[in-house]
Amino acid sequence: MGLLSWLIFIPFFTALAVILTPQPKQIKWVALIGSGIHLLLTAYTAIKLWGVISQETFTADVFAKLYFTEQYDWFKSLGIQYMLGVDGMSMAMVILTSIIIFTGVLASWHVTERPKEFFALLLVLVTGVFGVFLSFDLFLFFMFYEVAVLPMYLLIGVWGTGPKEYSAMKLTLMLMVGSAFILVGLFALYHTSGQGTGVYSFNLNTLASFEYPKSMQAWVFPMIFIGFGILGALYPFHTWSPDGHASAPTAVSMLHAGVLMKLGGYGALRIAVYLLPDGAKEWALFFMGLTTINILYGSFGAIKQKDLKYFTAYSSVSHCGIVLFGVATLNFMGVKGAVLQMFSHGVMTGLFFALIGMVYGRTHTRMIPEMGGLAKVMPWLAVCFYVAGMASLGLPGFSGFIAESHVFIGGFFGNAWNSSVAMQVMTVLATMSIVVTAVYVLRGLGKVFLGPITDSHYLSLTDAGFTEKLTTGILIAVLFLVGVFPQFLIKLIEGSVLPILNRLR
Amino acid sequence: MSMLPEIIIILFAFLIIALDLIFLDKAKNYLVPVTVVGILAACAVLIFNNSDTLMLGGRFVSGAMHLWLKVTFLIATLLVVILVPESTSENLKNRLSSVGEFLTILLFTLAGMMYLVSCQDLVTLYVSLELATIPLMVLSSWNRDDQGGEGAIKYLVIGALASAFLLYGFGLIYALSGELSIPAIMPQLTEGSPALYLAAALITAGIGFKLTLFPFHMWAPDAYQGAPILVTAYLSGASKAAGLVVALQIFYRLFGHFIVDWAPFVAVLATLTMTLGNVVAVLQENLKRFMAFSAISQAGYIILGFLGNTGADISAMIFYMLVYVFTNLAVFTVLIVHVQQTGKETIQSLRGMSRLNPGLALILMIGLFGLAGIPPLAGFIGKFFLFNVAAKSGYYWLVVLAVLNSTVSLYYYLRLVRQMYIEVPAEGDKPLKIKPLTMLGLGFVTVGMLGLGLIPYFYEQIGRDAAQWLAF
Amino acid sequence: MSLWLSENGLFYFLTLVSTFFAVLCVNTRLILRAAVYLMAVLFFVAGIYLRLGLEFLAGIQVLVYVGGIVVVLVFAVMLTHSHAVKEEKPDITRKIIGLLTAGLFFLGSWWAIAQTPALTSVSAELMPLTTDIKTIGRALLDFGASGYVLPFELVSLLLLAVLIGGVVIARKDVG
Amino acid sequence: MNLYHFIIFSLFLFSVGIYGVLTRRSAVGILIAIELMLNAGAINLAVFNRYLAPDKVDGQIMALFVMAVAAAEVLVGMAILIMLFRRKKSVDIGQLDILRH
Amino acid sequence: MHDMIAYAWLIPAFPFISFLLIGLGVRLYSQKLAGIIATLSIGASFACALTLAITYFGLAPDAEGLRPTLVPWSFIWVDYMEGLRVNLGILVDPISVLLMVVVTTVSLLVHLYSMGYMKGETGYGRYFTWLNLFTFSMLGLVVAPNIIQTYVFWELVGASSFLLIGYYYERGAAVAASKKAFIVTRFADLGFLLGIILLGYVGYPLYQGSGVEGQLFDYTYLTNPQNITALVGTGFLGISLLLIYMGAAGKSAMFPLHIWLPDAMEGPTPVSALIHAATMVVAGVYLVARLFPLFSTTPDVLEFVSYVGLFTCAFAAIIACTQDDIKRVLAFSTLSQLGYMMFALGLASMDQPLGYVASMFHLFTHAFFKALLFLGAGAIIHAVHSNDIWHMGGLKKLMPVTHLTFLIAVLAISGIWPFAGFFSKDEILLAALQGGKNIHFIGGLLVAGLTAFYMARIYFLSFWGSPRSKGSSHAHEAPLIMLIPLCVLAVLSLVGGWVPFSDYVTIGLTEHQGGHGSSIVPILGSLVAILGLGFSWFVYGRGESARSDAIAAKWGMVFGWIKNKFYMDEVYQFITHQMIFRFVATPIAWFDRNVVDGAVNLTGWLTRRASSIFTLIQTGQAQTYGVWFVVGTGVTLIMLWFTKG
Repeated sequence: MGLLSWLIFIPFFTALAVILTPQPKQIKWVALIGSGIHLLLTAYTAIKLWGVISQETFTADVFAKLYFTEQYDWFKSLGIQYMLGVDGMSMAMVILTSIIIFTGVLASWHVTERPKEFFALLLVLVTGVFGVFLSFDLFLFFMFYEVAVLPMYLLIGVWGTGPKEYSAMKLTLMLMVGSAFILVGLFALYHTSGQGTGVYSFNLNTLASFEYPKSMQAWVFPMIFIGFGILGALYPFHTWSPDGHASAPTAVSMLHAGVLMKLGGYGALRIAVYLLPDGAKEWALFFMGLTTINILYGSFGAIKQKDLKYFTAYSSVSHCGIVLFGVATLNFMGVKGAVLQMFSHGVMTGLFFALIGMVYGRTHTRMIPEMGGLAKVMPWLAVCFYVAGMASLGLPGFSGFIAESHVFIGGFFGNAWNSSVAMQVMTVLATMSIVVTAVYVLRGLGKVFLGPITDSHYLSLTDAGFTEKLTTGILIAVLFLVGVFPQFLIKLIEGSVLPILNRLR
Repeated sequence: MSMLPEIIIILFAFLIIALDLIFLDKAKNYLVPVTVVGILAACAVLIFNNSDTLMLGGRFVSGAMHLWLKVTFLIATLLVVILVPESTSENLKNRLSSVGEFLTILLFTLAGMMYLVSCQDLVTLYVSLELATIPLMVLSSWNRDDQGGEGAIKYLVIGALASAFLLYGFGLIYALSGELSIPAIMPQLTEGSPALYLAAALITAGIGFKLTLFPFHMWAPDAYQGAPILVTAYLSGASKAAGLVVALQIFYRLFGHFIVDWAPFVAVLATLTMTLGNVVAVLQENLKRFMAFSAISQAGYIILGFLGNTGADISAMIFYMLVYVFTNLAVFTVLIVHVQQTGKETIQSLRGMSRLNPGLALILMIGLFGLAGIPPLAGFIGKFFLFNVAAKSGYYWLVVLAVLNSTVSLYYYLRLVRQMYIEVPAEGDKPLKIKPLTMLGLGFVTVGMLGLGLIPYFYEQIGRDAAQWLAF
Repeated sequence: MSLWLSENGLFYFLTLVSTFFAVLCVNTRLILRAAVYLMAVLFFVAGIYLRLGLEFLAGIQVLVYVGGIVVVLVFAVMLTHSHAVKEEKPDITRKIIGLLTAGLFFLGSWWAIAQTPALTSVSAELMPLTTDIKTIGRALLDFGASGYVLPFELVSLLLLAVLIGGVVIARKDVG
Repeated sequence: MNLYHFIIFSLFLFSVGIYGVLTRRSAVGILIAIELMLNAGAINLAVFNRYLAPDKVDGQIMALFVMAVAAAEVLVGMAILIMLFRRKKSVDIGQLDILRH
Repeated sequence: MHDMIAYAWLIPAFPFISFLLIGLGVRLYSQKLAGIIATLSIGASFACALTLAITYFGLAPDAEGLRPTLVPWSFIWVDYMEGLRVNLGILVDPISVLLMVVVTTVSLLVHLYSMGYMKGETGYGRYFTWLNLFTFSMLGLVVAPNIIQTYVFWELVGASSFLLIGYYYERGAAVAASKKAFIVTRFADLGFLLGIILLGYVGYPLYQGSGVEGQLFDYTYLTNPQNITALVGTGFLGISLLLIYMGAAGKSAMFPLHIWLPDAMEGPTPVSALIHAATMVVAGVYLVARLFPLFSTTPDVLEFVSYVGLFTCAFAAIIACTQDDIKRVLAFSTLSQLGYMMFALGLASMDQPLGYVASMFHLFTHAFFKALLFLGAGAIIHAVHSNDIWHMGGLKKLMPVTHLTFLIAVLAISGIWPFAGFFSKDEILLAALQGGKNIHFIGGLLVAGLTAFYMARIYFLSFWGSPRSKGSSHAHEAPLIMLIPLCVLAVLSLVGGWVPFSDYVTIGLTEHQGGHGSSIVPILGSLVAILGLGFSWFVYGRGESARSDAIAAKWGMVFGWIKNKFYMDEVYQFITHQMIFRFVATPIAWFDRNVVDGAVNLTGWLTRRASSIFTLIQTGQAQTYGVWFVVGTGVTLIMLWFTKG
């Protein structure tokens, strides 16, 4: 079992361990230790990778350079391999997921109803996510992708609140429809390149070596992009996200909004743009328009939301719109910004949902009008909410600004294949979202935390406990570190983004 | 002597009937173990001295490929036989009566199916097909109640109709080729005369009945619902596998090179079967009828394999059939235990099962996800390869439809999961007790569901054998 | 008149009569009468076989079909007291649909068969039969390439299985 | 009478059998119609053997087996009908529609 | 001495370290200690700033009298593209040193003052943490070597002012004010960001070819002449500078975006003193000054800047005369003085840099006397417990020191001879005259008069006459710790004017005190100031308020308009709440819930509908199944035949 296989299967073994632990009290500790070990291993891999990447230069190559690869034949007759590898982009995502699962376990410290199944399913979900980020054989990629989607149904259905069955069902079905489009795209790629070169294989780089005909790219690219876009909350397909997040328990919506929605962006970039450059050039403008709506629509939608979770869900729709917007710019800074935004928004939403979970745990209501003046009672949570809010509206000093500035500058600089005026108009529209974001963030925080205390028995509420302080502390530290010293992450990502852009030319 | 497995099965059938007659009640609880031993013996013989042989002057052929199909039948029957004791314990509501006869007839149909695989001429094909179908009509009215009778009658009427059509088709094939043995017919059928297409249509009707394809599937829901759940399991498992074997024999070996230009028709047939099966299953309440429609939709997925004509396509179908048998019988095992012990057949009756017996609920859930095609289960990998065949022959629209269908199927499978995991058990429900044999069966099946997909040996081996079989 | 006395006049007579009885058998409302008409049809078909020179087949036809199956059908009619009750009028729509389906099927198939030269252009006169009852017997039990011993055994299994099953189903509930 | 006439004769019998199956109210009537259809198949086989391959005997043998199978079908049909009759005192196929939708 | 420049990064570092120290740890243990540490850190950075100023200005200016711009220290922060690298660092040049000195001095004094003013407040530690954060971000903004770092700290300054305005978060008004401030400045920052991006987009192709060391966004690159001529060629420079000016206008509360400043008075008075008098609001002026070489190449933009400045100056002065709340008056006066600075900058050009020097000089002097005014007002409010000037009165005897320092500040701002205001305002008017901009000259003159009038008004109403409320009757002198800063500022307001400003801070050769009309301007200015003071004494001086009510009654409707700040707040309120929220946000929320969500639910409903239809096929009649069977075969035959192809 190589290093990367361990990275994928540690959560799975922890899940098994969780199932086998006798007393319920120990369960959360086992889960925590598991995810802790994983965090350490991720850190080790990241440093090791950083050591390698910082020496290399990536300007020329056209294929993704992979490190610590593991390659075993699986279904030889169909050219399917168990192929794992890591490059800058997937390493960043693995770091993000590892942090989110660690804090997610911490945030669900008080899950009392059937904790064994809860933690097991959560860890299985994360195994799927790690699998996606580390696998470079499209069959394996698709397999892990669906493994990541399915536990959501049970997690939301059993432990959720509000119309949980409805939103769990809607979420699962829409994501499965998404995977339907991706599957067809995969087949198109597999067979076209197979007939073309005679070599049938699902390996990403072998598929990339074939020059797909333009006509085929014209219909396969949108299909794959929309397939991933559904998970990445692309405009018309985002409706599952508000309901899904509102009904999901804290850790699940942390993982989902924080990590799973990034799968969409990652997949769109890694498969759609990487393998089908001409399709990307043709459709970039269309999707850029769609994502601009996505950004503004999400932020305007969040202004009038009554429920705190819907509020954050719409905000994450808007921020995920920025991710896909970055991808659609097909410009070096834009794409790099998209990956940065994936990372930074992942941490931000994780923090937001963790905090909402903590507030909900105390006030037992998520309705903004019902709450007010909580800062007096929970100063720590209020400060953390403020940091999360400021980070999400892109205050410099936090990772939000780095990512958004990349995307907006990239969008403005445009690319060689689309009319730069159209792109600039769209970028200006998208940049306006920073103002609208500021409006709804401050409105929301103002109503919940500031002003006089509305409800007398809120006075008795307690401030954050140790685990909560640890969770929020870690997440804020990450936001702050990336915000102030982004070079580590930028250098990590640049290496993997360059080949994608070189292929466009 | 490569006909040994079939002979063992038949001998054990007579052994059972003899034991039942001589020892009457005393032998009651020995019958099932003997049958299991018989089937396992047949399995052992089949697997361990499997060499390509021709017997009876070419009338009976047995090779590597046939091994896989026969193993599918044997396993399907074994898993049903294992569950017989579940249905015959005293305190049950609708207990299975006259177990001896039941097992004998089961073994006879099994023998019929195995001969179906190895037959080389139309007469044996027809007779073994009837041997594999008619006794099932008897079995489906074993409960001797109104529903059983009605289901059996419908099964009989449509079954007879189908066998008459099949017969008439074979007659026309005989007329056009003058031959009855399959290897001899293929070279004769050169140009596609209207009579040949009439024969093809008639035979397709016969196969459609057996495989429950769209216009010919009407009997299935009622027959599945009427029959005792044990027989329903057998019908949806082994009988459908037999249907596939007949289809393979005829479409590939009889009509051989015609299959290529039938692809559009097969595509339409697959779409209709899948869509109807899935869409109607959405609102079903009765478990058996629900599984009937699920089986119909699965048949729709399987015939996707007929869109291609290379070895890989056949291996995709056979692999998926093996996986389908494992997954379907995993689901049925749990349903059988549930239906027999609670007597209720509605989906609501599954309520809160995850709290009462988590193990069973988990296996049922894994089975349902297998049917819906969720990784890492073999169901997903099987479906992936089937869609791969359809994509290879350029039917991308069909792949989209197929995957959307499996999403709809996920919806109604999740209805069961919802009842088990999300709903609270009704008061008064007691946890179900499982016999050790069933436990063994469940373990075997679960390992099968996971192993078949992840371990590449099975698919690769079937692929090699299929290529070699086509050349036969 | 020469039509009737000529070589194939007998054929025409036999086929016409059997079709007449077949139509009657399907339309009578008394089940017992339908069984009798079926017997008549089978007899005349046996006549056709004789005329074609297939004596053994004609004998078996009479023995199995008329002697066995029709008798079983009569048993069925008696045991289900269908002979007493007159089958009530089937509603007209069911008849029309049945007629339409059967008629369309007939015409469709006829069109298909008529278009195929291999079947229509076969010469009318009958070649002398070189096979007789011995060849049928040998072929039936021959182990070789052209033998049918396998289906022979399988049919016996089928009948046995059906017998056992039938008994279990139809017996009074001994439990 | 040449082969073509025989085929049409057996086809007609077959179609009458279909008509019988689809319209008879009594289940026994349906069994009778099924026998008719199967017999039409047997005729078909016999006639093809006689006209197209007089030196071989395959068609007749298949016809024999068809008769045996037809016998089996009738037996099963009778058994089920008797069981049904005992319980419902009627064998009208129209009333047998508890299992639907 | 030289090493002091190398350690310039200590200046912003001190407040940052103390911010982290207090914020995370100290304030939880002892509030008082937090205050002390905060003040000490600002003191240390003040000391560094002073020594830096001395060493820097000690260096001999180069040939044309320009002082060197040095970037002693910087580290790579973000690497957008190979040409677009942004690093954070320190830039030392005349205006940045000037600003550093101003910011640190005022911040130190405000810290000292706050230790007294905020004593006993619950959030004492929190207050000092945010104050340190603010000082750090302001210093960061001032020393920024490139435009991106300016933007970064621009936002941080906006965020910390948001926190400080919303200090009394339990009061709804404070929360609303802080939110309004942040959103308005954020809107302006949008323009600023777009301006930067456009500048980058335009400049990048030129930069790439030129192979110049240093990065595109660095000021050293942007301000050196041959790059500028290249940039001018692109034609987009005007638009991007206009956008950047929009950011500056938002921060310095120029006319359309001024609404947040009066409301910002909700924050504690020392905050207003520091942020809304001396430092933050000046950032806009500083930015324009920093990019002045670029601005000078687009005269129409400068023209626009000057007219907006002038209008704001007049507009604010008129409103200030009618306000009752002492802090609102001071806020509008700041607006008006900012207007002065802006339009002075607008007048200047590379070859006539007097306006630039005058604006900087006025910034320098205004910081001190406006801070003094605010702190004085704070002392009064602290004593009288009310902001309304009509509750004050007769404090001359009760609070002698405050009275004296307040008087000095009033005289300074009115532009009376020995005080700082006179010199800086005089230079601005001189620059206007020399620049041939007569409208600005006359406007400036009139506003000077108005300034004198409304300042004298609040002076007379609060200190002269008899105490008009219980609070003011037994007001007592502010504690010593609050008085020291007042006195220091008073001295600075006095001395500030005499500093030979132009030979320190200048953009090109200026002949100081030269040029025509340099003599009549001071006379005219003082005359107008004295006139204003006299008129105000005439109206308010003698204690009874009858005369003021009479004027108010006579002007009636106009007076009402002006008092309500020309209903600008209501207009904005209408735009945001009615227009945006009601016609955009709610429809989108509704649209999302019903239409987009509805479409998804529709597919679910359709499937169930189809399911109920298809189940009807299973009629239960065996013979119907037979019909389906036979018809199915027929259809199969037809399909097979026609797809034979």
